[in-house]
Amino acid sequence: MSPSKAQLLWMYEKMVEIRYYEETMAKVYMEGKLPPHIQKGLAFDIGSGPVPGEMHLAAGQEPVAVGVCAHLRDEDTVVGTHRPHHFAIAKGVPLDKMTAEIFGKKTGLGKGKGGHMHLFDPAHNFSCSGIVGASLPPACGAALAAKKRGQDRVAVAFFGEGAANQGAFHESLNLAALWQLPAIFVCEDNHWAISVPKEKAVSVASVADRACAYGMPGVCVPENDPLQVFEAVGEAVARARRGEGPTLIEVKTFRYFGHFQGDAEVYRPKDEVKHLRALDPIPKLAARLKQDGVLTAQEEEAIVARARQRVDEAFAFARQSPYPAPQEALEDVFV
Amino acid sequence: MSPSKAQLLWMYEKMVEIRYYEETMAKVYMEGKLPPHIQKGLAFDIGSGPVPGEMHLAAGQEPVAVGVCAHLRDEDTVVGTHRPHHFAIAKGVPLDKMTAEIFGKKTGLGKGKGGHMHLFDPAHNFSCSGIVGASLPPACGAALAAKKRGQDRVAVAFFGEGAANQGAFHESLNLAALWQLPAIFVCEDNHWAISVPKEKAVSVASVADRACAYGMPGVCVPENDPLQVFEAVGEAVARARRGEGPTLIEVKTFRYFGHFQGDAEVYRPKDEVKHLRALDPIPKLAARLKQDGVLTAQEEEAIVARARQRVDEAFAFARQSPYPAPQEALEDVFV
Amino acid sequence: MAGRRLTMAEAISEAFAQEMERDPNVFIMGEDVGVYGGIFGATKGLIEKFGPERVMDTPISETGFIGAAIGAAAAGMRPVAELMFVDFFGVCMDQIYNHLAKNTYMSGGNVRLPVVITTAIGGGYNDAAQHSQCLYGVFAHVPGLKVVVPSNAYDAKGLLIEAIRDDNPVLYMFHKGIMGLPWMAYFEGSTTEVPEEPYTIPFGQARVVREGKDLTIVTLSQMVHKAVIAAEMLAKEGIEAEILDLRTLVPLDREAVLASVAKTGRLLVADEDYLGFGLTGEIAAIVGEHLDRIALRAPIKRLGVPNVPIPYSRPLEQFVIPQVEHIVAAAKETMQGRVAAGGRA
Amino acid sequence: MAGRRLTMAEAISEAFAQEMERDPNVFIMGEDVGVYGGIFGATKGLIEKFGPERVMDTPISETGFIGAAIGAAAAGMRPVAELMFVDFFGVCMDQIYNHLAKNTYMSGGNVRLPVVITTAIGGGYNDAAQHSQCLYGVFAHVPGLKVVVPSNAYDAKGLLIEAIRDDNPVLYMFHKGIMGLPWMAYFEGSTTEVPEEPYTIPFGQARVVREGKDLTIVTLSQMVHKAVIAAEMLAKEGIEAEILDLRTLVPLDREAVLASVAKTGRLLVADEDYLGFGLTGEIAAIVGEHLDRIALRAPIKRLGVPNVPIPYSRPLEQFVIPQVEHIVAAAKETMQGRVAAGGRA
Ligand SMILES: Cc1ncc(C[n+]2csc(CCOP(=O)(O)OP(=O)(O)O)c2C)c(N)n1
Ligand SMILES: Cc1ncc(C[n+]2csc(CCOP(=O)(O)OP(=O)(O)O)c2C)c(N)n1
Ligand SMILES: [Mg+2]
Ligand SMILES: [Mg+2]
Repeated sequence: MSPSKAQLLWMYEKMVEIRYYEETMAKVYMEGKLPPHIQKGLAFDIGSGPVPGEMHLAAGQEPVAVGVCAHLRDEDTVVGTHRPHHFAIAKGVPLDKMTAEIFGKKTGLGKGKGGHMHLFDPAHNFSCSGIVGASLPPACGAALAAKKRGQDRVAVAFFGEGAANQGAFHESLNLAALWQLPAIFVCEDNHWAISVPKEKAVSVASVADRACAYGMPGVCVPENDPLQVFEAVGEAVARARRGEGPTLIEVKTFRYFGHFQGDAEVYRPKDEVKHLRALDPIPKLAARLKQDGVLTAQEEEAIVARARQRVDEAFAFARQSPYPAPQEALEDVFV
Repeated sequence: MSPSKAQLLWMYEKMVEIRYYEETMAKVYMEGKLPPHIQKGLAFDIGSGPVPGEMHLAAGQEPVAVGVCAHLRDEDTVVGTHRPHHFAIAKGVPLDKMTAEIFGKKTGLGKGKGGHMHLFDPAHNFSCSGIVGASLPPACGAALAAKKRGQDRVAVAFFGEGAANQGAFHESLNLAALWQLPAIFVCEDNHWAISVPKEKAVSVASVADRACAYGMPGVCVPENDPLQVFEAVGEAVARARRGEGPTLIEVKTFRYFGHFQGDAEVYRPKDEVKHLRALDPIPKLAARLKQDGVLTAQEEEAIVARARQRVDEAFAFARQSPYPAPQEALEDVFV
Repeated sequence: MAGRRLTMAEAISEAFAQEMERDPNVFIMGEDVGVYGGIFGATKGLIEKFGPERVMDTPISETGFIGAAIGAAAAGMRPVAELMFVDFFGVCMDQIYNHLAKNTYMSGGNVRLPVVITTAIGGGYNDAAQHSQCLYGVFAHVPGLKVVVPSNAYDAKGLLIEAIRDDNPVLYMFHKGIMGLPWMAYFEGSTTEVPEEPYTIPFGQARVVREGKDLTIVTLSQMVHKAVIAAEMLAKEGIEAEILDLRTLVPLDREAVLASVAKTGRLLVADEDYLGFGLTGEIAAIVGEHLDRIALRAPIKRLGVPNVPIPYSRPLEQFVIPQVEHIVAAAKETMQGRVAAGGRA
Repeated sequence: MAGRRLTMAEAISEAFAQEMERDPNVFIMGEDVGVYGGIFGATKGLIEKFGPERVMDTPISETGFIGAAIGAAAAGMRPVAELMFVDFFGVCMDQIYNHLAKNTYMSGGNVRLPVVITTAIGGGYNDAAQHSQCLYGVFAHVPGLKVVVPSNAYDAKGLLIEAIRDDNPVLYMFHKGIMGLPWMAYFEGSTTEVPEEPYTIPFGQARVVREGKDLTIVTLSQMVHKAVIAAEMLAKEGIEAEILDLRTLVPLDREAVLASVAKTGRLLVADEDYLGFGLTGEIAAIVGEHLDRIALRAPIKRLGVPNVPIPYSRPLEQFVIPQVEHIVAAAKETMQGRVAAGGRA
């Protein structure tokens, strides 16, 4: 399945938007976290600044998010991970409310209660979780609901190669295969689970090799390329919509930043990121689109400007929004 | 690998012993549980009689226990399931203490604190659990200890085909494969997980098919035959002792009784057990041993008599043993 | 049809049937909930009425299917998931407490998860340490779950219908020894008259099972029936116990506890969960926090499983699970207790 | 070398190193415990000293490796397993509470499981609902685990060595905000002098952090440091608070609590775990059970997270986690409290 011109441009634009979002976040995240503003003796304070707490950025992993979400509609479900921004953006979650949530503001998706790892947008059927492996079971549930209701909706669970070793992975794939659910399980193999490399965590070469244990198709996308992802996922989504059951897909991708911001990456070979920068999927896609006559230099400029403007506006919205009042912490436990 | 004559006779004798043990237990279990001794209106009272609580019997599944344990030494570890008697007997757990435990007596393996699903015999490295899937992780741990210490010990985890859908199964097989542990994972496929048949629970035909997800050998033993089990396990144990890592084995077996005693088996086709009785592995083995000249009718009689005597003595021991004093309940939380 | 008596199991399956008829979004998942009818009869007869699409037998994958309930609820359905024994919570607690219980809060109230988890609790029939626990203390401790623990058929039906209609996650815990199963001894007081038509019982309202002026026994679930028997024995000795059946732990009817203890001046909490760091402590603390308006006449007394796993052997199990005679003895002790002088600073 | 000061993280990794040198059976498993040195520095430097066989990075398979710790312990080893955040207990609780905690009991004391599970607890740095909990209430509620919660480097080392040498399962919980990490604000009181040689601190002995006659503040972990600051502020207003650091919840030093409250007549429990059905209730109940020998001068007061998930946003999180000013306010309220008249029946 080849992407239409509109899909190609959409993927490119979303990748640019995600990258700029993550790079902006990386900068904003450091605000207020360094000396002399923090406790004496510290090098960095995770709890300070406008965006406190852990921060997992997905720069480098854009191809996975856009290659999948290009096939999805609002009513399709996506469940993301602790590293959720790229999925959320590609799924159409409003940038302003999402960013406000990450700033802990009242105008955020969860009124500031969820934060960066807990973005919930029921209008776009998006959610995520800070627990590794936790994305898969609820995606099965969304797919089950669609099947019960005779809707041609699908559900996508994203997860890392590290998560493929959690019990939840196994139980979910078995359920989805047994019940022939319209679910697509997309593993982002970025080689690392914090400091633990894939070969110390996954006993087979590709997570897609595990599909055989469930009798479902397993597809390995060998490159961090949105077009390859688009193709593999297109088939899986079509199968799912036709009622032919789930698919497991692994995409070889990579992360440019540390596991979280502030990660000294002692475990990572010195020049790994340098090498990966040369493989950056965004300029690669731009070059290809230009070569194929899909994108002009002028259009490229406009896309980049538009994407950046959206991101800048979202951050401005988040900054300007008010914090919730302290006592609001007591609300929303129950509806 | 063919069993020696001694091994053949041992397997036969243990099967006879297990069968007679389970049949005896089935009878004893019913003592005091039927009207008029119980609460008016009840058909059966699970909490009454000398052996209260749930009772899961393994009659029919003897080939798995003996075919595996024929390869094991005292220092090898076995972790069993909620249906543990056949494993325990085959592993050499003392029958008297085991039976006393099941009667809740002070002389039992656990001073009456554990009961039928919780038999612990450190001298024979035997344990079990009432939680489905829970046998696999500790077996990995025993195998890890052996590997760390350079011992050529192996660890066996038994589990049902129903348990193969628990997260613990997945995590354990991955760990064992990654760390090349001397572990053997033996699935008893008796088709049923209480009332749920395998095809409604396992998304592939054989649990052994799941070995591919871990890069370990998977072997399906197609018949409920101790010799077939012996052969498959022999190779797995030898590999493990040589340091070549784990194996997943599924054995097609069957249970003659209900899931637990008192199970009305509404889910089970009427003549399933009748059909299975015709396939009884014990007379089959006897016939074969006789045909091969390994067993005479006289020896057979002696074996049966010996096995029955051991079982009868164990039950007598259990009956005669004293109950623990109530306040002993407060002891042994910590050593 | 006045006078129709149902066991608690029958009341529960009737509540399910009525709600499933009323709302096509309600469906049930769990191990052996189909043809078997639920190991404790909670789903008996449902698959025959509603078919296997709405009464789904699952593999033994509690994380998988409880997590699936979350996803299906977020998509607008109203799933019921049976965790066969509460003792198995350890294989699926993450989906329950980090997701089901928190997603509503973390979304600022934007996500609704109308999921009911039903589960069997309790011992007394020698099922040992992994099949006899109550554990509601754990679920009441972590925020975001309503926790319902009925003691009889009437309450069981009304509370279950309330649970299914609630837009929040509800953990519904039935004690095996009051279900009225044909294969387990039970307290007959749990089999009651049950109206045929659907009805609801609001959460957070304790029931005064018996009025009394001398001491308050706060309890729930099967222990209510032991307390009733104990109270009758105490009455013969001139001690009038007031019995409160909490019915739900979240929300908790603190006012009912305070009002009763304010009246009697004496508190005995009788519980089948582990004694430490749980329900009995919470009830005692609520009273301790209100000593400005409650004049205690005796030290508070707590009964529960004394912080040991549930032993298998009958004499041991009967010793650690509070019995009628333990309640009687504790109540008498409380009647003889005195609080220390001084203290009015 | 008197005067050597260590952070709590340094004290912990030193304790590990000394015990690993002493006993070849001790080894460590967990996520990122190797080259990374543990996300909170608890295993820093160990892989360099002891190699990857004794400091094992695991896949993200908590059920798998914690279960493996059980099996390795039963085979005679002394494993340490790190659960990165206690919040993740839900994916592996079955192995912890149904097996690790119960096998000794169920075997009548025949199985020894010298396993230490280390885990990070606590919030205050905006890591939201799935990474900020304390949850020791859950682990203290279920029997069979010793539960250790140090508040400073000195205690951390002594209690960890005690834990590793204990033949029983121990859950060792360190608060992230007192580890003295270079990347997280912390209470400096947690960095203390620590002897170089190995030493042990027995379990079940609370520490009197500060003596006082007016009220008793029972607390633990990071909250000890907030209580100390609060006590200094209270002292300026003439209120002398006695502070008890529980140090271990199982075993619990009930006598220390009772002795202190008997002296002061007033109890404030200050905790970072959820308020309901947990530690604060248990401490209050212990006092409530002993009103025959304790003359309370004011109602008991409890501080904890008010039964809501931990919110992300800073003003919200600071509101739900008890802070110094909450302790001060609660202490003052307690000083003004009065118990109801009557009650001496
Ligand atoms: C159950 C659980 N265990 C451990 C963690 C801590 N943790 C957070 S992210 C992470 C690594 C995840 O690796 P992977 O799944 O490959 O995703 P990636 O971070 O590479 O995107 C770990 C161990 C967690 N959040 N949940
Ligand atoms: C985690 C967990 N879930 C459910 C149960 C209840 N249960 C006990 S045995 C059983 C069926 C097990 O089936 P299988 O693994 O095939 O073993 P079999 O009984 O056939 O020997 C179930 C569901 C349990 N004990 N533990
Ligand atoms: Mg990864
Ligand atoms: Mg089976």
